[in-house]
Amino acid sequence: MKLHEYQSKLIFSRYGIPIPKGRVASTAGEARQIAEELGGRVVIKSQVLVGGRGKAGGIKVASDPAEAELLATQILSMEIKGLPVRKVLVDEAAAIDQEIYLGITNDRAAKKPVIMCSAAGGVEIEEVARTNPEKIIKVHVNPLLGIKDYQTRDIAAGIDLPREYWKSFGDILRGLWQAYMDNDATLAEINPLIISKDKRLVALDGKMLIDDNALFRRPELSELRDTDEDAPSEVEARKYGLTFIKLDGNIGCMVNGAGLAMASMDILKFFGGDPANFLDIGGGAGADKVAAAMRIILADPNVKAILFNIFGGITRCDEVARGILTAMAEVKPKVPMVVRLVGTNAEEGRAMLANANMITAETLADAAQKAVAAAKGA
Amino acid sequence: MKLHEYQSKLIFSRYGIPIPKGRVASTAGEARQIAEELGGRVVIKSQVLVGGRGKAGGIKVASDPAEAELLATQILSMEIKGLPVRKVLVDEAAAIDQEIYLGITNDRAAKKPVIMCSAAGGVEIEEVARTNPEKIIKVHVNPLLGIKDYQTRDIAAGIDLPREYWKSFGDILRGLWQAYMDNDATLAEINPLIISKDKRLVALDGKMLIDDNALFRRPELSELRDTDEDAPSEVEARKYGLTFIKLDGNIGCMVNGAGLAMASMDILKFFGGDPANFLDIGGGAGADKVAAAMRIILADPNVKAILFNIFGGITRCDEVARGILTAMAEVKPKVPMVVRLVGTNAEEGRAMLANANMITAETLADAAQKAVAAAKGA
Amino acid sequence: MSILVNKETRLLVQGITGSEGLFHTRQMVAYGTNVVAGVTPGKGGQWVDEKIPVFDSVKIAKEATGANTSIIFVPARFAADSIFEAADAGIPFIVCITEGIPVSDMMRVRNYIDQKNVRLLGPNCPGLLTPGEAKVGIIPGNIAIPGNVGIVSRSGTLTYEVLYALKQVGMGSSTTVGIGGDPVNGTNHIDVLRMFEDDPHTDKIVMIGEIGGSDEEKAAEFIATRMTKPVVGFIAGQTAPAGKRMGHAGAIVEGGEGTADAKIRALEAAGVKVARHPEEIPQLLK
Amino acid sequence: MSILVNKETRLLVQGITGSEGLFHTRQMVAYGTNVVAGVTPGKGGQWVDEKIPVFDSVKIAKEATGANTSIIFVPARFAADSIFEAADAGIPFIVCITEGIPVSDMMRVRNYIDQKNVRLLGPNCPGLLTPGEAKVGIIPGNIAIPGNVGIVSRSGTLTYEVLYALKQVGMGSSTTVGIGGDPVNGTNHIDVLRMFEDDPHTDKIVMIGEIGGSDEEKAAEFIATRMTKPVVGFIAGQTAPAGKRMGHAGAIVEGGEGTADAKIRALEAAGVKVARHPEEIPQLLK
Repeated sequence: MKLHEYQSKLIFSRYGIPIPKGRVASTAGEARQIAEELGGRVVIKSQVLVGGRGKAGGIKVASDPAEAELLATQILSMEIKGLPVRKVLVDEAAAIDQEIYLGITNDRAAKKPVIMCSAAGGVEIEEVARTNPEKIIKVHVNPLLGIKDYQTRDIAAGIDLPREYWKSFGDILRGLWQAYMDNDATLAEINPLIISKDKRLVALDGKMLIDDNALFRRPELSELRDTDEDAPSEVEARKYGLTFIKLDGNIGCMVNGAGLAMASMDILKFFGGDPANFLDIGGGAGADKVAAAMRIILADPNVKAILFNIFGGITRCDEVARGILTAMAEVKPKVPMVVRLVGTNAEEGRAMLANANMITAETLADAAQKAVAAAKGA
Repeated sequence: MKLHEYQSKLIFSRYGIPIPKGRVASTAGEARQIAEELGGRVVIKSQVLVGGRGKAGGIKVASDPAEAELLATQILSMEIKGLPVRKVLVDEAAAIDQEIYLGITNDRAAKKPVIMCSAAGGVEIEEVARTNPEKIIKVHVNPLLGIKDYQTRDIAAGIDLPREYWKSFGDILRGLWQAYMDNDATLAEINPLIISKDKRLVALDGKMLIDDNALFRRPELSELRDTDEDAPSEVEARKYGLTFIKLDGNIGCMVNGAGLAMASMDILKFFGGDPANFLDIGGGAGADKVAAAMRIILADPNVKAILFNIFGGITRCDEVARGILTAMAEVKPKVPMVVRLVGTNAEEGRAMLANANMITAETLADAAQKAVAAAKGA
Repeated sequence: MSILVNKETRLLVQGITGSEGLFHTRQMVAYGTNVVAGVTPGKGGQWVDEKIPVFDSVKIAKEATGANTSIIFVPARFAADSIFEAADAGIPFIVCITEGIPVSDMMRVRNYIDQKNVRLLGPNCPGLLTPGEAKVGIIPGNIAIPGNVGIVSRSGTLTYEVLYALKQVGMGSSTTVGIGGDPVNGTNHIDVLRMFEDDPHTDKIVMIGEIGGSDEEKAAEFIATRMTKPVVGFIAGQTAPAGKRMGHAGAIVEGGEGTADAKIRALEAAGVKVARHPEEIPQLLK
Repeated sequence: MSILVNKETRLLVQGITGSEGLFHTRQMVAYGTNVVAGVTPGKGGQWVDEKIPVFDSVKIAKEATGANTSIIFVPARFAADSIFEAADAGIPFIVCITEGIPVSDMMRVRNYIDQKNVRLLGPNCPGLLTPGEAKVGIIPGNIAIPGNVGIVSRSGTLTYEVLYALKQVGMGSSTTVGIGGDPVNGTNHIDVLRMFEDDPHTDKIVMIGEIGGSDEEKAAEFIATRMTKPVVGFIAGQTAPAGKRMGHAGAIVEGGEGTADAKIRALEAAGVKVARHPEEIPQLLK
């Protein structure tokens, strides 16, 4: 789960990390009022869950409240990478001496969180990672020990941070670590962490990703989820515990298991087709879940055919067939459907679908080829 | 540092451990008032930092407020093992079905905290430890991991706790663990943890010891220290960073280093003497500290002679000599003093004391024998 | 004939009285797996199907039954505790089926058990199957026959697909191992490849990977430098969208690794024949 | 000629610019110890006495100077961090002089470094001395001469007393090791006894213990079963008051162990000659 910049920075500030004065606004009027309260120059920052806001014109500096209102009006009417801007953060503008990158994420190979830091922060950090990886310090933290003070010093020394900032940098890094651990984050990032002209370290931007699997023990974080920015079909899918990702093709896919779902999409492509979605109904899905999945697929007007590939294990093919029949009765789909059932209770499932006017297949290659043909013929 | 029962239980309750309703009182009137508020039968418990309060008559049950006042009057006028009772805890009386022992301490051999638990709790637990140690479950906790839920269940199963209490027991044990860790305790103990007649687990008594070395990061705990109950000389010694324990003999000892201090006491005994105290001035003690140590020794009227045994290392013998001279000028001691200085700047120290009318010695055995003779001669 | 599990396996089921645990215990018993004990805290003393004793803790169960392998079916929020319990009780091989365990839990688990002589398979995996000997997990037993092909896979149902395709042409498996798709898990491709290389009853190997991480790239290097047996590979996710990268940090940590193309290139460079779809695998094994 | 430290020791001093660190660094240098580096965070680039470079971190210091031993003089609240730093930087032998470290810090330290190939001596110890070769710690150099007696002790100044008594009769020490008196420390009696047993230049051993814990009892068992060289013992604290027991729990954990009498009995049963006071030790060694 992604958090907005303003949400991330609010969490950071609770861990003692200095952030600019500012607040979030939903209207240009609010933005003006916040600018008045702050006085002086402010930055108006679109709050959308994608990168590249600056380049897209979603971050602007205003010199007075009137300009703040004007810019907020503009930004609140933008779409960035397809996402409408519904909120802006109005922060006091900072005078920047240096931009540092500071982030924590999980290194799956090392099985440990890793702290990354570079004196060359700001928007160019990905370029630095590509071209000058040695300019990025990486320090792993043993999750059983937590961060050690000496590690904060090693990092400060590693980026040649002037010594007057070491203490403050250590406090910020310890705070970021604690925010990362306490919130089951998979990413906690400050970019840039600035040295201001008045000699302070300030987190100018913030980003957090939260482990969805840990939300059961972080109910206060679940409430921060911004569903506005997900496709409605993905929100609907999540409600039923389905993993659904919308794509641009025209063959809807319903598969059990993420690996098999990807392999099914791959084979469609291999035979010249184009998948309309990734959809994993998971293990042991019942008829309800299957029906919901089918409704979600059919809600996409691009879909010209559907491929069902179910390899019964925990999942029972007869349950899947029951779900398909339920959904068909309700939605009355007009697109051709190719179904392949193998494994647990496949016979029963096939028998149930015998009269449903579906195209059946024995092998995955056969099913894929039939689905591609059906989509083209339709 | 020892905490009182009422202080320990207050900490426990902050970690979700159920304790009886009740409050601490300094006067019999307050005790009566608390009894009135609680209604019903109450227990009046003397708050002194020694064991065996019950056997000494320091714990009594009152059936009404009037009796509570009477008993509080009695208990507040008691001395238990030499310690005056200055406070009583007035708790609602519990109806007890079973008494369980539950404690956490450090196992120095295992280098880990150890949880101990027995179905045979209450005052007899030490007897159980001696005679039926197998009735006490011991489970070590890895300090890098913390307590695991399965360990709480293993312990509950190990003492044959009825299953209806497992969840509540797990919560209590996790709370006790957290209280232990968060407060740098070296002991956190509930004895008894009762199963009440109305089927609840309640911590009827509580005890905590705090690691003195960790008080720098637990300032709120330092404030709980009850100096009323230490010998005034020990309080005075702590102020100067000296380790002092009063004993019953008549030869005062001032030594640098705990091991050497004990060895010096041992050798006095070996030659027929009797040490009046243990006193370690530590490493690198300056003249001030030495002077304070000497005043503390001389404040004991039993002292008939003093043995100074200083092996200079970090400690400089000339600094010690300066401290002795300062204190002598001030206190004008009338008892004979035997001094042995060896190691760093011993020559300078001896020269400074040459005119101080002290008995000097070369070896430890010589010094001890002279001190014993001096104490007997006096 | 196999790696990790066989006729000598004495299996303990953690979470045996839950609905998933019970269902799959029965499947495993029906397959012939020697399930010696179950654990459900608070239900010690009960019996499953009048055959399998249930205990309150792994420690007691192990002492009573000599279990040497454990399989975990408990819900995600309790799963890490169950792994710790099995590891601390001295179970040398632990299979965790549970999916949805927080990654921070798994990092603590890995950093702890790496100090011990314990192998963990999973979590979020289908377990493993030595056809004709033991089924420890949820791989349907009837889709596989004994044979000389070792299979290691990050995926569940995709693995079934491969087993099924092999069976159609009469090919069987020595052992099939599902390592699971979680970012932090107990056993990776290389661990299993090494065991297959050393197993006299495995002659050929199928390795099934997915996009994400760098496990397959490392496996490719291992195959190139250490393995003598032929390996056929398949990577799922060629058409998957680039996905939600973990901010700048993800890009920095994972670098260019993790795409299907990169994995396929690495495997092919290591001499692995890479199938274009799962049903091509049997002919590549010939 | 010695154990643990000798002419090959390349010593790094953590906390070199503090008053204690600086004082003892000079003493060690004066004795002839090869002090190659110091560490004080934030003071990297400075020099001590124009001879010893100061670095910001142990890692950098080790890379720059090849230090193979570290000694820690930092204040108690920072000491655990310094031990972690040295261990993580790969220093194989760490001596911690600092006293007053919270026991919970030391438990974390021990449970961590036990997984690594690191030996810790101390904390709250005087360090060690190989007369004529290296002084790593605060034992006064002038009270000891080279010889064939290995000394291991939980005490500081009491050890000096013994060294001094030996010197009076012309006896010298191969190495003298102060293990420190804290309840949780890095190296115990047995560890050092084993090294002396294996050291060709140590012929006799003096072991100095104290009341508390069960280290000496375990050492007695080790001496009885594994050692061929003669051991003379001394236990301080025969007249110490029973002391403030740690509630019921302390009694349960430590049982009957820990008294001076119990330790002396155990040692005598193991064939150790136990001195009645420190100055008896030289004649028992003859």
